[in-house]
Formats: sequence, structure tokens, C-alpha cells
Amino acid sequence: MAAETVKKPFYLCPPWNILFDFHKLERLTPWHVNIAYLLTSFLEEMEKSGQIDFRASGVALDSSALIYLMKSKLLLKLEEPPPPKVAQDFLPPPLFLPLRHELTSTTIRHLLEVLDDVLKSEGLVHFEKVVEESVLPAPSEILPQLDLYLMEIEVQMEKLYAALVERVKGAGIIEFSTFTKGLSRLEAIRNFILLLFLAQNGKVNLWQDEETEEIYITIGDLKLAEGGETSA
Amino acid sequence: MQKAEKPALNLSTESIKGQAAEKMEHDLALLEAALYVAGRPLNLNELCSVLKTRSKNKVRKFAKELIKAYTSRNTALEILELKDERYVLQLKADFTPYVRKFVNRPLLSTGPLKTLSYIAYRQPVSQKRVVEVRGHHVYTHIRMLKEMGLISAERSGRSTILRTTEYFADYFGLSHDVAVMKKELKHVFEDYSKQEKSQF
Amino acid sequence: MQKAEKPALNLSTESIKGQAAEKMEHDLALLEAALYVAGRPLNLNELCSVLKTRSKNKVRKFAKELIKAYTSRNTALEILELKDERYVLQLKADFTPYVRKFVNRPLLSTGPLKTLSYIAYRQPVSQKRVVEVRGHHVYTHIRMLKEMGLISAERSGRSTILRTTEYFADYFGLSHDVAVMKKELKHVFEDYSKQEKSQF
Repeated sequence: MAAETVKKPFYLCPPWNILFDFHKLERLTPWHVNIAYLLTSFLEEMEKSGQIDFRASGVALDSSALIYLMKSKLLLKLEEPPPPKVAQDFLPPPLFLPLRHELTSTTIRHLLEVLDDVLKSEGLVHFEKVVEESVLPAPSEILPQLDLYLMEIEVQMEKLYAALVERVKGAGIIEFSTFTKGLSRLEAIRNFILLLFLAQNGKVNLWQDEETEEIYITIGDLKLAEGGETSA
Repeated sequence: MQKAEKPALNLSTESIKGQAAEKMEHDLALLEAALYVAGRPLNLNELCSVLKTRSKNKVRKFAKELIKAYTSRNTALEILELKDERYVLQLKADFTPYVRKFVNRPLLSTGPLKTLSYIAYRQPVSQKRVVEVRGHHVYTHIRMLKEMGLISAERSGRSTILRTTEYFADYFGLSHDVAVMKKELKHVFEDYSKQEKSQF
Repeated sequence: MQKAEKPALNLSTESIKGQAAEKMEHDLALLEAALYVAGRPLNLNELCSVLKTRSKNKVRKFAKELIKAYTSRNTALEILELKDERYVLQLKADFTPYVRKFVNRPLLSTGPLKTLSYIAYRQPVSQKRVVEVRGHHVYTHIRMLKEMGLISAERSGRSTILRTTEYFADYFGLSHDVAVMKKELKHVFEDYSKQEKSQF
């Protein structure tokens, strides 16, 4: 036992130990970690020693993902966008509608016709959330909890999604450039990262015009007239 | 209405009478205005709010006066008293066939109508559920349906419960009792789907 | 209307007069019925079709008669003659504030109405411009106005051009000719600002 503890594996020494020490990981500034260097050198070192340890590789990978998340989280500290600038023009007073009663043509038959459609689509919606069972066994205890970070991101994603829905009134298309107009480059990048998360969850679709390089964000059920290609 | 008979004399009692008649004329017109724009039956409370009075008796009297005025004019419109002291201004049924062709604006476009039909069929139903079934765009529909007085929303803990209103029932000629209404809807719906099937 | 004066006598001339009066009363009621259910201005052709006549003169005469009847009754409703000999039945504007809450249509609040008047005044106008002038919240307004059939949107290259619809022109009793309509609107806005000033 004593001999084992003395002869600790190479990856528990600096600089790789950072990937295997939860407490250190929590305290570090993610910008100071060069993940690409750490992982490449970690693999080289393992190959050199001839001891291929999948557990250690897995933990290293997980920790790297966590550091990425921490970086994203720093990026994603969203600030309120500045109020839009209002152009000057003559603003006429509101036109008040004269009140007229109007008989409408909708009958109970119309109501039932559409009810039929809705009930059919109701059948297609699955309310029980699919429980995803992980293929791999639970991560070992040295792994930090990712949930908190994910929750943060989810909150930001929800905010962004709500903002998008508000902008397109439920469903519609909006250009990325329009949506991020007036925002700083950094804020635009933050929004873009969140959009990628939203797209991955299927909440929005993103597609890019090859010529103009404009990115279009589509929200909600859209019937695209020309069958524009959508890809998540 | 008394206006035509109003004398030009300025004797004090006459003038008081004239003022009272004018006030009454205005109150009748207010009730008429409310019934006209509502296009649905209004109850005594609603009519009280128009006249800014708490006296149901007064409103009841005025409503009857208005009915009388409409009856004596003998035009295409009528004001009726319904069950539970509700009043409605409507076209006399005899005239419907002649003017049906001018009724061509739907109450709602298909999207909001679908949302409404789902709420009616599943009520009381949580807003969350309606959004799950119909998609995120229904927030606009729900808002519109609320503004039109076709559905009402009620907070219950963290969720919002939606149901149809009396106006909805009146519009489609359904019962105000939700249990009965749902049965009616189911019946009509089943009959309707049978018809549909037999047609194809 | 003549009904109250109809004699019970059965003398032949009296009876013919009575029949004519009754026929006229019925025709007036038919016109009223059409205007009531349409809730929009109807033109002479449409009114001819209701009376099953080709005589525009007759319909014109009857429409004026109906306006007279409404004016003399002095109730909450009025029938107006608009440009191009179109007629509409509506609530007198004075009554609007009292009964607004009973309207079962998504009644536009001041915000969307401002957006609407801007579009009407500047049309054809790009959506982008409207957003620049009125702010980002107008996307909701534009959508509402489209759903109500008051404006239409048309893609033109990469931008969306907004303009008011014929339904809009009818609603406000404005000309269908955009140039004329804009002039009419200018008058409306001027009157409005005068009223505003006199009130404060």
C-alpha cells in the first residue's frame, strides 16, 4: 500500500494534476488553462509510459469540458442590451376605431373542424420525459458537479429564447445581425454561443445564407415558403 | 324616446321635466350602446356599470323601457330579455336569410381558433399544457382570446389555468355549465366526425 | 316609421297606402339589417342586392330615409353616408369611452393605434423604418394589425413593405385612393390636435 502511494502516476503531478484536483479546478481562472496543451501532453506522456489508463483519460476529458464550460459561463454574463435608438419622424396621433358591431361567420362547425386537427396533433406530443440512461457508469467522486454550471447556462438560454420569442412574436425568422444590432462584439459572441445551445436543444433553427453570410434564426413552427434548408 | 315631444317652453317645471327626459334618453342610449358593441347578452351587473349605478331596479326599468322603444319602432333589431335577467340586442331572426351574405368575417383566424377549440375541449387546462400541444406561438393566441373575452386565465400556484367564458358559450350556443358544455361539444364532435367519415 | 299611424280601416285607397308604407318599412328594415350584420360600409350595389332591385335611385332614397329615421330617434347609433355613396351603421363616437370594455374584439390600445396611424400616414413604408421610428415593440403591433386585417405586408427584396388595407379605409370611412386618403388623414390629425389643445 505504502509503495503505491509513493509511486503516484505522472498525471497527478503538475501541470496535469490540475485536471484531477477538484478543489484546484474550482479556484483557478479558466483563461489561464491551455486545455489543448494539457491534453496533448497528457496523451504523449501516457504513450511514453506505456500505461494506457482509460479512467484517467476519461477524467481528464471531463475536466477539460468543465473548463470549457467555465469559460463559456464567463462569456455568458449577459448584460441588458442598450435601448434602441429612435429615429425622428412626425408621429401622428392614434387613430381611434369607430365601434361597429359585426356579425362573424365562425360557427361551432368551424370550431369542431379545427378541434379535430388539434386533437390529432395532441396525440403526437409525448408528455412523459424520456429517461435517458447513461451508457457509462457514474463518474468517480473526484469529478465536480456540473449541474450548477449547466443550470446557469440554462437560465441564460431561457432568457435569450424568451427575448427571441418576444422579438418574432411567438414564431418567425430573425437575422442574427438584426438581433444583435447595437450589441458589442463580445455580447454578440455570447448570444451566438447560447444560440448554439438552443439549436442543439431544438428550440431554434439556425441557417446561414452562403452569399451574404447572414445567419437566420427561426423560432417556432414555421412554414417556410421556399422550403429553406434548416439545420440545427 | 321623448325628444320630439320636448316643448320649447322654458317654464321651470317644464324645463325640469325636459332635463329628466334628456337624462333618461341618454341613459337609454348608453344601455343601447353597450348592448350594440357587446353583441352578446349583458347581465344586470354589467349594465349597472354602464350607468354607473348600483340600483338594479333602475337598470331593470330602463332595460324594459329600451325594449319597449325597440318594439314600437319595429325595425330589424330587437332587444330581448333572456334567462337570469340578461339582455341582448340582436337582429330579428326573420331578417337573417336576406343578409347572411354580408357575414363573411370569421371571429378568429384558424390558428387562434384551434387554440380556442383545444382550451374548450380540455378545460380547465393549464397554459403550459396548451403550449406543449400547440407550440410557443400560442402565447399570442391566448392573449388575443383573453382580450376578446372568449377565455379567462386564473393563476393557480405556479401555473395558469385557462377556461372558456360565458361569452364563448353564448357565441356558440353552448351551455354555461362547463360539464354540460363539454358533453355537448363531445356529442357534436362525435356526430361531426361520424359525418366526416361517412362522407369519405 | 309609419306603423303607429296605420289605420284599421279597410277602404281601398287607405289600404293601398298602408301596404306601401309597410313595404317601405320592411325595405328600410332590410337595409338596416344588412348594415348591422356587415359592420362595415356597404355600397349602393350591395344595398341594391338586399332590396332585390336594380334602381340605385330607390336605394339611395331609402338609405337617406333610414339616416333621417336614425337622426330623429337620437339614439346611440348612427348611419353615415361616406365617400362614393357608401353607408355604414356605427356607434356614435361620444359613446365609445363608456362602452369600450364590452367590445369583443381585440381592441387596439393606444400603442398599436399610433403604429397604425404612422403606417397609414407614411405608406407604403418599410417595416424597418416603422421599427426605427416606433421602437422594437412594434413587431407585436404589426402582427396584431395584420391579424385584424388593417394592414398588409409585402416582401420586396430583403425588406417588408407595409400599407393599409381596403378594410382599413372602410373602417375609417376613408378613400381607397392612397393619395386622397393621406390628405383626409392629415385633416383628421389636424382636427385631433386642435381638440387636444382645447382640452388642456
